Amino acid sequence: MPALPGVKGRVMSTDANVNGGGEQTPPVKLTRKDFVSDQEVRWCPGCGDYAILAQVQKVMPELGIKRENTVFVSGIGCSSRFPYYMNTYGVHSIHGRAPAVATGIKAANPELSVWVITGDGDALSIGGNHLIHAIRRNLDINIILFNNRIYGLTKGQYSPTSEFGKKTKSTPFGVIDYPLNPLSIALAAEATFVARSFDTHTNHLQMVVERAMHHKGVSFVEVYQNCNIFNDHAFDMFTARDVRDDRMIELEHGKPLVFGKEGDRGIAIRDMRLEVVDLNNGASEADLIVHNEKAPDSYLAYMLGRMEYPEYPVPIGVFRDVDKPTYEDMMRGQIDEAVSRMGAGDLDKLIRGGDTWVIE
Amino acid sequence: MPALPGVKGRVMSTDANVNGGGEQTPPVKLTRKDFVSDQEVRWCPGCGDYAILAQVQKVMPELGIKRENTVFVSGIGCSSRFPYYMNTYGVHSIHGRAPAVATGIKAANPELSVWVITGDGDALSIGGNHLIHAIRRNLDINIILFNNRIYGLTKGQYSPTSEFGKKTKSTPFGVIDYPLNPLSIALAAEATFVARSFDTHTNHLQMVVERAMHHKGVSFVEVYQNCNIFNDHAFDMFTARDVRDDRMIELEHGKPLVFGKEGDRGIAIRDMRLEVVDLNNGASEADLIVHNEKAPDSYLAYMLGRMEYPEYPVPIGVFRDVDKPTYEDMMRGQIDEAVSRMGAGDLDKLIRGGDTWVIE
Amino acid sequence: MESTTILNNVEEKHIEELDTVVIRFAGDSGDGMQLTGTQFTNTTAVVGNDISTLPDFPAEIRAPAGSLPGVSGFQLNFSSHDIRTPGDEPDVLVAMNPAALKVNLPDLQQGGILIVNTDAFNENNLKKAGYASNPIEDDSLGGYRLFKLPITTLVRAALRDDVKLPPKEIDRCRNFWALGLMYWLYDRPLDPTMKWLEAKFKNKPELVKANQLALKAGFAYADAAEIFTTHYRVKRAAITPGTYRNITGNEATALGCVAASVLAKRSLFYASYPITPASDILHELSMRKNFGVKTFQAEDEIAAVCAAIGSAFAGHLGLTGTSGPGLALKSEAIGLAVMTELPIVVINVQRGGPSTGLPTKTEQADLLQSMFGRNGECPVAIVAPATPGDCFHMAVEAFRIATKHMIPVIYLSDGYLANGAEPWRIPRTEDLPPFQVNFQTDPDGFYPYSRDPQTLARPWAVPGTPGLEHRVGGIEKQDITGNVSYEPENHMHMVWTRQEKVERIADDIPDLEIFGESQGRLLVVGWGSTYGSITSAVEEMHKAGKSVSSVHLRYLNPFPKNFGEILGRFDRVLVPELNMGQLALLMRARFLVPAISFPKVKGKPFKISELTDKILEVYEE
Amino acid sequence: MESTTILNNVEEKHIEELDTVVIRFAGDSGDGMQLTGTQFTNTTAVVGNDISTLPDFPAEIRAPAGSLPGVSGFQLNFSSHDIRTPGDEPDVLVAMNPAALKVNLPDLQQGGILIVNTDAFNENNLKKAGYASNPIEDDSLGGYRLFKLPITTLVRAALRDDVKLPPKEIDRCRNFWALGLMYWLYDRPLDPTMKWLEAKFKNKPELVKANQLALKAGFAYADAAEIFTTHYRVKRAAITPGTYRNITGNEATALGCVAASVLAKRSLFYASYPITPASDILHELSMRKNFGVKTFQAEDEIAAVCAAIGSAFAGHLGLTGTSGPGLALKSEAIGLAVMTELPIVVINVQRGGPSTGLPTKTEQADLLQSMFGRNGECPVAIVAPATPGDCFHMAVEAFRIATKHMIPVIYLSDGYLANGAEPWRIPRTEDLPPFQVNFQTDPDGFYPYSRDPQTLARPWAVPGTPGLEHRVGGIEKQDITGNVSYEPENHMHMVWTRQEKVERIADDIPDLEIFGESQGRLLVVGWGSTYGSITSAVEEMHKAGKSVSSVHLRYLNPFPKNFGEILGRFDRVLVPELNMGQLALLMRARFLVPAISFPKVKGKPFKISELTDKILEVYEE
Ligand SMILES: Cc1ncc(C[n+]2csc(CCOP(=O)(O)OP(=O)(O)O)c2C)c(N)n1
Ligand SMILES: Cc1ncc(C[n+]2csc(CCOP(=O)(O)OP(=O)(O)O)c2C)c(N)n1
Ligand code: SF4
Ligand code: SF4
Ligand SMILES: [Mg+2]
Ligand SMILES: [Mg+2]
Repeated sequence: MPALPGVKGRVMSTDANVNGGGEQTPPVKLTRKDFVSDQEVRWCPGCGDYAILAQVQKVMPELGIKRENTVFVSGIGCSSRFPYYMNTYGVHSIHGRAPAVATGIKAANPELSVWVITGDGDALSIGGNHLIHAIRRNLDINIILFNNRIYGLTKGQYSPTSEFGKKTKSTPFGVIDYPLNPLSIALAAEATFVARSFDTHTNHLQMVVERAMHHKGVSFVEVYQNCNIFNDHAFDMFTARDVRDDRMIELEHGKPLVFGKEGDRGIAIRDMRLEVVDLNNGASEADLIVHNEKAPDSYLAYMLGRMEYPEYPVPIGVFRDVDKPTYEDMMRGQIDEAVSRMGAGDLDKLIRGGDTWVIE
Repeated sequence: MPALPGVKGRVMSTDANVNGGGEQTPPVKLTRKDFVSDQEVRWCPGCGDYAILAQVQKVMPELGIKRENTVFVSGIGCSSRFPYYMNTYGVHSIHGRAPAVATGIKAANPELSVWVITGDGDALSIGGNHLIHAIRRNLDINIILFNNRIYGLTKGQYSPTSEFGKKTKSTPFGVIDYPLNPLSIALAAEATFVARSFDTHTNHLQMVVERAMHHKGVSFVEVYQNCNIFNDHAFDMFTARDVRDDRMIELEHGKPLVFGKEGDRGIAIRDMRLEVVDLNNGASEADLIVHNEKAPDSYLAYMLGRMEYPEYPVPIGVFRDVDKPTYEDMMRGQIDEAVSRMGAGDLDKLIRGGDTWVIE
Repeated sequence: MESTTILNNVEEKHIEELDTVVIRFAGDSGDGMQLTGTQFTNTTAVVGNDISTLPDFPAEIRAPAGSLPGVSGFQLNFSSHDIRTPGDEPDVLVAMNPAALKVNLPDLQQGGILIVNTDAFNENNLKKAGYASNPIEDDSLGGYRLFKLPITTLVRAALRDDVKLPPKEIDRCRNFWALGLMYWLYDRPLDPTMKWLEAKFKNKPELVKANQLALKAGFAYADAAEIFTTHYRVKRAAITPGTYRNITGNEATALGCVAASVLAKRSLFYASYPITPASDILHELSMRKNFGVKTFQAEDEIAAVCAAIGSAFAGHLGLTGTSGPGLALKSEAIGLAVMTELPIVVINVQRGGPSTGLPTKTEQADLLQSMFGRNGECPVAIVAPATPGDCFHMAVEAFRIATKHMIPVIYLSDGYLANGAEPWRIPRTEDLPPFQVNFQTDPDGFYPYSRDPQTLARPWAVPGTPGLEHRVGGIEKQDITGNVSYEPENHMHMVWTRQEKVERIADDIPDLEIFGESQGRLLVVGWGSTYGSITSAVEEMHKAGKSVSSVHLRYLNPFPKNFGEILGRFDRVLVPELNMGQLALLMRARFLVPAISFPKVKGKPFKISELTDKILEVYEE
Repeated sequence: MESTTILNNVEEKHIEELDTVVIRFAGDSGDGMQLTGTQFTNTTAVVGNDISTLPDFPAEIRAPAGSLPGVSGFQLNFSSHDIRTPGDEPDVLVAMNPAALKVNLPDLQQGGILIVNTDAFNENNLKKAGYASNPIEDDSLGGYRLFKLPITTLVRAALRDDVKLPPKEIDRCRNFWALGLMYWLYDRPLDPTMKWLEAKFKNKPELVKANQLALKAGFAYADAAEIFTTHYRVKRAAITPGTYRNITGNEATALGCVAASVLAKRSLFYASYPITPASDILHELSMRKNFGVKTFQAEDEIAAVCAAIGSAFAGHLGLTGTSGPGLALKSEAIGLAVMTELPIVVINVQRGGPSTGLPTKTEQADLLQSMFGRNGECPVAIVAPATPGDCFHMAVEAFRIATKHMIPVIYLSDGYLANGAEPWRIPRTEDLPPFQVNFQTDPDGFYPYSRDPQTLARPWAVPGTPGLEHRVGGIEKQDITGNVSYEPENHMHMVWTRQEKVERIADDIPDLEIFGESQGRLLVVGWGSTYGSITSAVEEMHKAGKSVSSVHLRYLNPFPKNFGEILGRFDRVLVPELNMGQLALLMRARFLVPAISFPKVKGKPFKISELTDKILEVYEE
């Protein structure tokens, strides 16, 4: 009988190329250019998406993944045009469904490096449910959410991350929905890797993308992205160069939470509330929370993720990075186990299963 | 021109009856029987749903809400049969969509007392997105999630709350999805009221349902419910009478977190982790966390909500109860504001809006 | 062999020859009627009769014991010639309690045999069944051959001494007692069931003993008791030689998909969200991991179809399955599969609609949804199995077409096929038509939307292949290059191309075969699960010497090439469907034939008699 | 008045009479072409011509300045007799940059007037537009009457001294310069635009001045310069007296829904998820809060329709709106509305499909999805406006039918109607047909599924009403009581009842009116947005003395009562649609007429010439 798919050698012939071109053999060193597709980029001049695209294209070769083993999956939105500009495999799917499409791709072929590019509407409005379920399953995929706090492609309606009271095309009297915090949602969905950066902070953005890539398991990255057409300056009040140091804080594993131009302020916890303390009067480094990406519980990440300007500095960096077995590995594991327990499937045996009788 | 709908007296004539039968006039005292419909209850003998139905029917009259001003909305599932058994208005909608249907009802007529009855699959699998959005909008509706950690109606597939590794009809080799924690999800979705109880703890269940009803804004209540056909004894290991005191903890606002038959154990926080401490050796009440439903941040509720047996006692009670303006009130507010600013809408003016010209 | 000895000592009693018998076992959900039915079926198969069976479960929610909604039934039809349906009206009804009687009596033939367990006809049960007076005491059952047996009492008596089991357990042997009785009545051997019991309860010897005793007791009772003067024999049927098994449509569908995976040498990826009556396919496939089958229980139907699309993009056989409401939810994403021209198969096990409808009942009302239920001009291929066994074959076909033509295929089963069972002649793997699935690997002159001249299929180029990096998506594509294009002429061309891809499948599927004369007065046209009843009805017409023929469509989009031409050869065309005339509408629009629709939308299959009556009416007009 | 004086001093130049002119303004997204077009439209309306306009936006994503996808156009057709379309091919093209020329030139009539801003034809822009050599230098434009004007330079010159604005701002006045030029060319007064500018920039006097100067400068330039020897006059058309405004389909749809709310005295609840080209309806309605309109931007389309259903259950006019992909997502929930028999209206502004398709282009390919895109037998009523102004009327109709017949209504607009504008004679509220919406209030003998003998509608009993407590849902209902029922006969009865409810709407809608002779050789059948082009084409046939008539369907389910009978009166039936023949399929199936489909699926409306050609072809055959 024919060779059994997905059994002999575990992964099916589709993967042959992957293994053939395998991670074993030292990867040919590629450059940024190798990841630039032939498609003309179609974002508004000045859009934050350009910066993010540039960083991703820059990081890719450094990560040494092959173009042919990389798939970018997106939904619908300005940000979701992203895959067209990457010279890799790509699926520009339908609105909100990218995590589900990516799940099918990764589960089918775990050797692939799978990336989900999505927007605040795509991921948190129509796609919210797929997002949390992809996260809880902990597939080894990297989800990058371009958060511009607006619906760009449809020309300016509010999104689930738009500020309360904001006037938009669909809310001339102001938004009356309370915004969602993407990090809170990801953590509540049991995310194993959660990070945040923003479009113009190139080095930091590169670092975060690399960390996400290296994390085995689902990686959720929120990137603040400026939509200069429909929601310009959305993040300036804390990302602007001159105020950044005082209004943002970069999380670093094992380091106390210090920020400010003079590095003279920090974050402490006092009877179950986070507090900004002044190291110049009263507080000392010892009082500060020491960041711990690896904390078994998601409490700390959850707390930090909820800090908002002006009450707190806005945190960026890696909030959480812990290890758990991935969905696709366990799926493969069950297949291996089944094969070793019952033997590779025999179709004749199978369809003869149950009571049979013979008519001569 | 005709009276303007939804403007004069703010709520439209549909509501006349509501006002007519209005909250002003002292409500006639009803009894449990008044809320029992003529439909034969169709759950398996021994199903936990019976107990929950009984408590809700018991509490209703005590809350003094009128049957005609009450609407029960559900999705699909065993639990979702609930509305048929309540002698009130009801919608047995489609799978996962109850929060959206309830949103339309409540926004249309804020005078109504609107209840959503849903299951762990209905609310967290197909309906997860509607759930989090209904919660973040903070409509004044009461959501009761019957969590039996299984798909009952479809006869025994695993649900988003099923335990990792569990063998079910659709997972003969064991579940490889990490379960969702309903409380974490609700809190991350900015819930203003979050509580938990279980089917056989009648008084506690009544208390929680009443609290939910009295809370102005969205109320999310998780109820552990035993499915004796497809997932029997799912909660016994901590809800069973003999072990309950040692394996569960009842949260009470303003009280330190103490539990155990002898009340000799408690919950403290030590470098960012919750810890079970023994009051007999070492720890004192002073070390314990004092529960605070009203905490402005959801940290504490989030932490407590993640305590699981056997590492921790399983918490029940009200985790969070804070006030925020409701969606329907703000919606009405904007309408009032618009009317007072622009005057009640005049159709002729409106359709003549913009540049016009006259042809003689 | 044991059975023969048993058979011998009953020779005194009168034996009557029958050629077809329809039996229905009915009782409470707890009474094990499905098991009883299956055992009778298997034994009957071994004896060499042709069989067709239909279980009738209670609605999804478990109802209280003894209540009407709690009634569970199992009907089987066995014969000495070949049959295609579970039969219209039972000749024999075994009713284990009042509710079972109430629900099933209306179907029993006048003068039919009615066996009741009198012990269950107490006050309480009668009330639950809504009987004012006890039907077996008043003479409301005059029209039937009623046998009143105190089965519970008899079972207890038979087991009392030799079995150490709690009373409850002992009572649960009732169904085997009844089975034994029926074995005597229809002259079946006991030992297949005896053996089955031994295997089944290997580690519970006490249960084996109890049930075997009950079985024998029932048999012996019938043999000894005066009440049964006659018993019946049904000769073995002339059945094509081979190895047979009983198979339900859902089992056959699942096996067919596994077979497709083996034949195509591609892993099967099944993404589904549970829904009645499709869930069993998920249960079945989730046990096939040693075939490399990957099953994914998605968070909803949309995620399921999207994951299937993703898996197809990655080179797997992408499969998703659901029922009507789920198909509605999948419609937008199926459009993505049409646009990206990826091969997925969408199983729709139709149930009563609209909306939640009648989840446990059968219906054929999703044909037009399958044809048109997507935005834009969005054609897909559609196939529909005709019998439980045919589900295996058509599942393989669905994947053969999807992968060869690079197109989504909708596979329309229904509740009747899904749960109905029939003996199925098991094919040998080497007899199955293998089919080639080739991935593009050569980067030379590769374009994602270049086309095969025959089929217009685009190449299947999967991630992991160097040099074939490309992007697909839901926005209109420029032909060949696959780049986004808003160009008017290209759009028209692509709309035409997607349509033409479907049309060309007609070159790749068998012509319709006519059952009966190739021309004449009346042609009956059917599709899907109505095959059995339509063919049986037409066969009766043949016996009656009427010029009636039938064709049965298993390929609905595109239609087989010779369909239009066949329609032209008959004076009248009748189209019985378990919907309001959906195929009829397509036929009238396509061929402008005055096809007469015969709709039935009651959650039940056609009775042969309903069809023969209608056929005659149209025939005589 | 100022304009007349201006008009006087140009009398020297030669004036030519025209009866119809088609102009297209084209430039970069940033060039304000939409504004220019609207101003020309309004002024032309005031002059008393009949007008029809069509904006042509770039695709959803903002493209880089000067690029081809960034081109924005606005076409208007004005005439001394009445017209119904924006015109096939422009007589005049104003191209503000190379990309605009590249994209629009193919449509310009041979010998047409072509006005270009030479300043924009630089190296860089030519490259972006993909021009190897400069088309206005080489003689590739020989076939047109090319006018090369250095508009930017001229504007700067004109404004230099009097205006204190940054250069960038000054250049942005280009479009008003071009507008002034066109006003001279077609003999229009300046002052409506002068006044408009004053109002528009009330608080920016410098902008008023700048643009007014530019406008006058353009006018004066044309007047003075030698290049224009002739200018044109288009007589006022004979238009029904009344007050007019320009209105787009989306505006009219929104206003119609508000009107329905006022007429029915019920609050309007609009639940929607943004999607092109339907989003403007949400934007429009969200500003109507002083009418008590509640707008809800849902998390997705499914939530939107479910919220609309909830609001209808609570007694509001439940409305949801979307485009094709969204309708696909709503299909399961629309089934719930059918089952619960609640009155909701579902607006579908159709766009190019399948899948994401061509989001900004027009198409009519969701008719069959609207008819059949749900599980089970699930009929709904369907209406479709014929013109932008008709959107107002049909929106009111949709709610009248939904509430009177207690049934969901799908309202099919499309991208062409949505963004296209026409002068609309404004109705007076008291002239609008009021319609009664009655809630049940009397508990006596109340049953949730009792039925009105005429319409079979069930009572609308809303929460808040004592004594009418009841439960509805998606499981099959027992008629009258509304209790859950799995009973076979009841299911058939309810399937029939839901179908019959739709059929009976036919008694409640106007008969079809025939344009042309009531019988003859060829009948052209259309629906929705093709009204203008079809009617114009048929009118040309009348002029040519051909026996061609047309009917236009605005009610698609059910069909108007006299439809079938009318079809019988013509030798041939032609059905032009912006799809592959969806209405044609329904007609063929229903009436067995050999209707000939004339499909166009290019994201664009029919040209009159395409239709006349096809009509003649079919006519002569
Ligand atoms: C089913 C469906 N509904 C709605 C739309 C319209 N739509 C396209 S993108 C989008 C939201 C875009 O916002 P976001 O996800 O934040 O992406 P951005 O454009 O801001 O990058 C919407 C509503 C669609 N394409 N498909
Ligand atoms: C669209 C759709 N998909 C699937 C189903 C099948 N279905 C009905 S209920 C259910 C899940 C029930 O589980 P849960 O929500 O936990 O409720 P329970 O029965 O356990 O109370 C499913 C999958 C359906 N009715 N509709
Ligand atoms: S609309 Fe906003 S998000 Fe979209 S491309 Fe333009 S700037 Fe970027
Ligand atoms: S299946 Fe489980 S949840 Fe459903 S009614 Fe029975 S016991 Fe209750
Ligand atoms: Mg966005
Ligand atoms: Mg459950």
